[in-house]
Amino acid sequence: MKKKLTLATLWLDGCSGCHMSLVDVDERLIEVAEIYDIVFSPLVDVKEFPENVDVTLLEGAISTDEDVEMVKRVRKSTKTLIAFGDCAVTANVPSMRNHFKLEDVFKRGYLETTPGNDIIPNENIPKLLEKAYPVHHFVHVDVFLQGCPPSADNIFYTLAELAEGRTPELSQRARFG
Amino acid sequence: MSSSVKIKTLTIDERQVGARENQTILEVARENGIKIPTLCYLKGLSPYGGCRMCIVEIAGSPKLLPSCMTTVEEGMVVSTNSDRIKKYRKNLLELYFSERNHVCSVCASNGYCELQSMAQKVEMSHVHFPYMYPHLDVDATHERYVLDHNRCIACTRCVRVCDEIEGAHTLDIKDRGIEVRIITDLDRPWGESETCTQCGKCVHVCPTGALIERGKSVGEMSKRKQLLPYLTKMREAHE
Amino acid sequence: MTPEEFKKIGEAHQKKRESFNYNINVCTAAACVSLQSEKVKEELIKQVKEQNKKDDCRVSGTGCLGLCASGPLITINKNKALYGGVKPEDAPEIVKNIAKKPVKRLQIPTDMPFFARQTKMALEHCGKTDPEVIGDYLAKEGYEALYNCLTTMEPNEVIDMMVKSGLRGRGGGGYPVGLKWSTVHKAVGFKKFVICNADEGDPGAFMDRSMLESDPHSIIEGMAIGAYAVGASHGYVYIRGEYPLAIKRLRAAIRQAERQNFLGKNICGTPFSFDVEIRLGAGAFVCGEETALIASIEGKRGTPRPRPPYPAQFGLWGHPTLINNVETFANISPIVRKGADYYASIGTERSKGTKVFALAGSINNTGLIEVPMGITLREIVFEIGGGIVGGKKFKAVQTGGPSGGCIPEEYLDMKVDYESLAQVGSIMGSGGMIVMDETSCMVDVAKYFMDFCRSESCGKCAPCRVGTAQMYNLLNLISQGKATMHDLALLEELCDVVRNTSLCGLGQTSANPVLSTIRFFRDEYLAHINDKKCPAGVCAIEHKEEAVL
Amino acid sequence: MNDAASKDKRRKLVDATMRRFGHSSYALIETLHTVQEAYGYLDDENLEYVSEALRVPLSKIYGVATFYHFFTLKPQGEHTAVLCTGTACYIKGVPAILSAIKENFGVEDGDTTEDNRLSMLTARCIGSCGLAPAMVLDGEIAGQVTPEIVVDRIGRMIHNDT
Repeated sequence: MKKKLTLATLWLDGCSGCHMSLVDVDERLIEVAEIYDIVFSPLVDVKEFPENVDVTLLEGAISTDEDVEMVKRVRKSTKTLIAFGDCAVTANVPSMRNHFKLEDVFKRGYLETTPGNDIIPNENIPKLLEKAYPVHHFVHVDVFLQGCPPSADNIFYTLAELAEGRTPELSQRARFG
Repeated sequence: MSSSVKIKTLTIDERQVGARENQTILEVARENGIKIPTLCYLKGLSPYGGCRMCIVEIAGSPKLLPSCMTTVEEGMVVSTNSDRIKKYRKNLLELYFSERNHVCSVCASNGYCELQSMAQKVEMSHVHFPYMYPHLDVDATHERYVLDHNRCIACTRCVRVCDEIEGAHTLDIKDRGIEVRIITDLDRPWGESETCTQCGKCVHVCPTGALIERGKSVGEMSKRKQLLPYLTKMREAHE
Repeated sequence: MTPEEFKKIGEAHQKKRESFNYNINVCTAAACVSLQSEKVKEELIKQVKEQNKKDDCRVSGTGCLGLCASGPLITINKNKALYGGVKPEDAPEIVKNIAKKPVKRLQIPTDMPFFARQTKMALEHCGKTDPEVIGDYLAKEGYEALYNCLTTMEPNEVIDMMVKSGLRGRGGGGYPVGLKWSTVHKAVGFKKFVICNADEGDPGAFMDRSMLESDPHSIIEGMAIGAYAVGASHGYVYIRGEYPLAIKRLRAAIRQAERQNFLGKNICGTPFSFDVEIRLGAGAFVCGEETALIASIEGKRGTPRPRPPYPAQFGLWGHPTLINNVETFANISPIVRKGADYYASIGTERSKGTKVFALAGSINNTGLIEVPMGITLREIVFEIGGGIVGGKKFKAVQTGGPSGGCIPEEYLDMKVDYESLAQVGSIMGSGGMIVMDETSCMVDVAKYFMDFCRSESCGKCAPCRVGTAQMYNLLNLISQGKATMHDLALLEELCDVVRNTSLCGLGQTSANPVLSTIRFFRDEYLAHINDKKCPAGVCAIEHKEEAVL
Repeated sequence: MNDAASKDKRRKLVDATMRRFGHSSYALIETLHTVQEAYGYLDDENLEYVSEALRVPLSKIYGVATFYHFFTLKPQGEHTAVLCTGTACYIKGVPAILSAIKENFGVEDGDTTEDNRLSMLTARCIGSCGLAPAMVLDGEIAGQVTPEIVVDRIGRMIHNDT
C-alpha cells in the first residue's frame, strides 16, 4: 500500500463555492480518501495549519493582512500549492473593489447601503489591504486550477494526477468563468 | 477574377500552399486548415493589425509580422507557431487581462467570449504581470445596448462595422495610449446619439462582453457570429 | 530661367553685400531670438544710422551659428570677429569700433575646437546667409544642383549618385537613401509624393528646427531633386506645430522659390513641375513614424499601420511616396555639387558623410555641431563640447532619444556611426546627444523615457500601450525603493515582449533606454532595490515596506 | 466688435481654411488648427460645424481632436505658460520648477487657475535645448530658467495687466 499523501484545503477571501465543487466529486470522494489524508480543512475540525503538507487546495483571493500571513505560512509548509478557483488565480470578484478607494468601499458597504447603521467596524477584525490580490502575487503557485467554480471532474483529475506524481495538463480542460 | 492575377507558392509550417498574389498569409493559412489565432481580425471588415495575436515568423526577416495584413510573396517560408510565438501570444493575452477588469465569472459573455477562449487556446494559466485595475465606467444610457469599458480590448471591430457595413460611423476611439476609449459622437452618452441607427451590429461583432444587449445576465450574451459573414456575402452579391 | 539668369541674381546680391565694408550678421534662429537677438539687431541698425555709417555697415539677420550656449551671436565677416552673449546695450560699442580692434569682452575665439573640428555639409550655409533672402542662397551656388539635375542628368543618374555617395537616412533608421529612392522610382503609379519629415519629436533634438530656420532653401532644393529622381509632382513638409519661426521661414522660402520658378510649373523652363505644401503637426511623437505621418497628413489619428507594404509602394492616399528627414534632404544638394566621391570619402566604411548632433545637457558648449561620421564620443563631448559643466564627473551620453540608449564612460573612445551605436544598444536617432554627469540617476532617466513612450504611445497595439504603462509602473516602484528582484525580472521580460511584438518603431525601441541602463548601470538598479538607496540622490525613496513577494 | 461679429469673423477664418482644401476630409487637422487659433480651444459647436462642412463623422473628429497634444477642448486662461519637459530640460531641473509652480500657483500640467488668468501646460520639446531649461510665456521663449525666475516671470506676466 503506497504511503497516503496529506491534503489540506482552505479558503481565504472566497465564497466556498470551490469547496462545494470539491465535495461534488460525489462517490469519487472515497477514492480521494484512499489516496489523501485530509489534514486541514474547513470541513475538518483542525485549528493549526500542519507542517509539510503534500498538496494544498487554496481557494479565495488575498484581501487582508491575516490572509497574507496565512498564505505565506501555507506556502512554507506545502509541497504543491494549488490556486484553487478563479478567486485564487485572478482575484476574480473580490478584486472588483480594487479600483475604488478603500474608505469609499467602507462607506458604501456599511453606511450608504445599510440605513440606520453609522459605524464602520474596525476592532478585532482583519485589516483590509488597499487591494485584493491573487495568490501568486505573494507566493509561488505550483498549479493553477481555473474555474468559478472549477468542475468536480477537473478537481478530481488534478488530485489524481498529482497523486501519480504527474503535473496536471489543465489547459484544454479548464478555463476562467 | 481576371486571368492576369498571378499565383504564388509558399510554405506555411512546412506545408506547400498556393495563393493568389493579393491574398494575405492569414487567408491562405485558413484555406489550408492552418489555425492562426486572431482577435481584431474579422472576415468582412478591413484588417486593423492592432491586436498582434496573428504574428508569424517569416524566414529572412527579424521582425514578427501580422499575418492578417502581410500579403504573400513567392517562396516565402512562414512559421505560425514556433515556441517563441507561442510565448509572446500568451504574454499578449496576459497584457490584455492585466489592462482592464476582465472578471469572467460575473460577465454576460461568460462562456461566449473570444478573449476567454483565446486564454485557453494559448494555455494562459494565470496573469503574472501586475493587474492595473483602472477605474472605468459603464454606458447604460442606450435603451437596447450597454457599453462596458471594463471588458473592452480596443480592437475597434465595433468602429469598423459601424463605419464600413452600417455606414453611420457613430463609434470611434478617443485619446492615446492606455487612455484610449470607444466613444459615441462627441463622447456623449450613447443614449443621446442621433447618428446611431440602433442596428446592433457592433454588439454582435464585439469579441468580449464590452458590448451587450440590455437585460442579458451572466453567461447569456451569445453573439450572432454568422451576422457579418451573411451581410458580407449579400454585399458581394450586389457588387 | 537659365543658370546665367539666376547666377546674375546671385552675383547682383553678392555685389550689394560686398559694397559694404562691414557686414554685421546677427543670428536670428529661435534659440538666439529667445535671448532677444531681434532687439540686438534693431539696436545695431539704429546705431549704424546714428553713427552715420549707413553706407559703410550693413546689418542683416542670419541663420544658426551653432553655439547656442553663448547666444545671441554676431559675426562680422570683414575682420572675422565673432561676438557672443551680445546685449542690445552693447550695440553702440560694437558699431563705434567696427573698423578698429574687435570688442575684447564680447569676443569668442573662432579657432576653438567647437568651430574648428566641424565639417559643414548640411549646415553649409547656416550662419552665412540670411534665411529670408533667396538672393543670399543663390549667391552660394543655390539651386545650381537642382538645375544641373534637371538639365543634364536622368533620374536614374541622380539615384546612382545617391547610391555611390553612401548617404543613409538621417531620421534615425539609417536606411540607404539611394535604395529608397530607387524603390519609389520603380514603383508604378501615375501620382507620387515626396514628404519631408520635420516632425522631430525626439526631445533634446533641435537640428531640423535650426536647419529650417537658417537655410530653408537647401531643404526645398533637396526635395525637388528627390522628386525629380523618383518622378513625384507634389511634396509636403510635415512640420511640428511647436516650431512657429521655422514654419514662418519655410513658408517665406517656398513663396520666394515659387516666384523664382524653382518650384511650381516647368521649373527653370524644364518639363519638370513640383510644388510643396506645408502640413502642421499637432503634438504627437508617433507621427515621426512614416505611416503615422501619412495618416496625419490624411487628416486622421496618427496611428501607424503594419509594413510591408512600405510607403515607397503604398504611401500617401495609396500612392508611392518618398519620405526622408530634413537633414537627409539638406545633404542632397551638397552631394550633387561636390560629387558622390567627395561625400563618400568622409565618414566610416558603412556610415558615410557627416552627421549633425544637438549637444545639450550638462555640457559647456550646448548647441549644434556637424561632424564626420567615425568621430569618437570623447572628441565630441570633451573637445568640441568643451567638457562637463562645473567640471563634474562624466557619467553617460544619451543618444537617440526615447528609442536610444545611455552610453557610459568605457565607450567614450568608440567611433560614432550607425553600427557601433547599435552594438552598445543605442541608435543614431535624429542626433540628439544629452550629456549627463554624476548628478543624474540612470533609473530616473529610464523612468523619464518610459513615461515619454507611455504617454506618446498611440494605443493601437496592446504590447506598446499596456507594456509601456506596466514598465513605467515597475520603474516607478524601483525608483521609490519599493521593488524586489522579481520586479526587475518582470521588467526585463516586458522589455523583450514589447520590443518583439509591437507594431511600430515607437513600441519596438521603447525598451532601449531601460535595457541599456540595466546593461551598463545595473549596480544603480540594485542599489534602489536591495539597499533602498538612490546613489545620485535624485529619487525620493520612501521607507514604507510594501508587503510583496 | 460685439460678440456676434467677432464670432462671425473667426468663423470666416475657419471657412477660409476649409475652402483652401476644397472642403475635403483630409483638411481636418489644418482646420482644427485654425479653430484653436481663432477661438483659443475646440468647442463642441465648432466641432459640429466642421463635421458638417467636411462631412467627417462627429466621433472621428473627436478622436482626432483628442489624439494630438496641441489641441485642447477646454477654454484656456488669459495667459499660458508652457514648460518644456524635453530630456535636456528635464535633467537640468524641470521637476523642481514643476513643484515651484504647483506651490505658487496651484496648477499642474494642463490646468487653468480658478481666476482663469493662467493656463499651465508642458511640451515634449520646444527645440531650445541649448537654453535648457526653457519655457514659453505667452509665445515668448525664456531660456535657462530657475524655479525662482519662473515664479517671478509668471507672476509678473499674469499680474502686469491689472
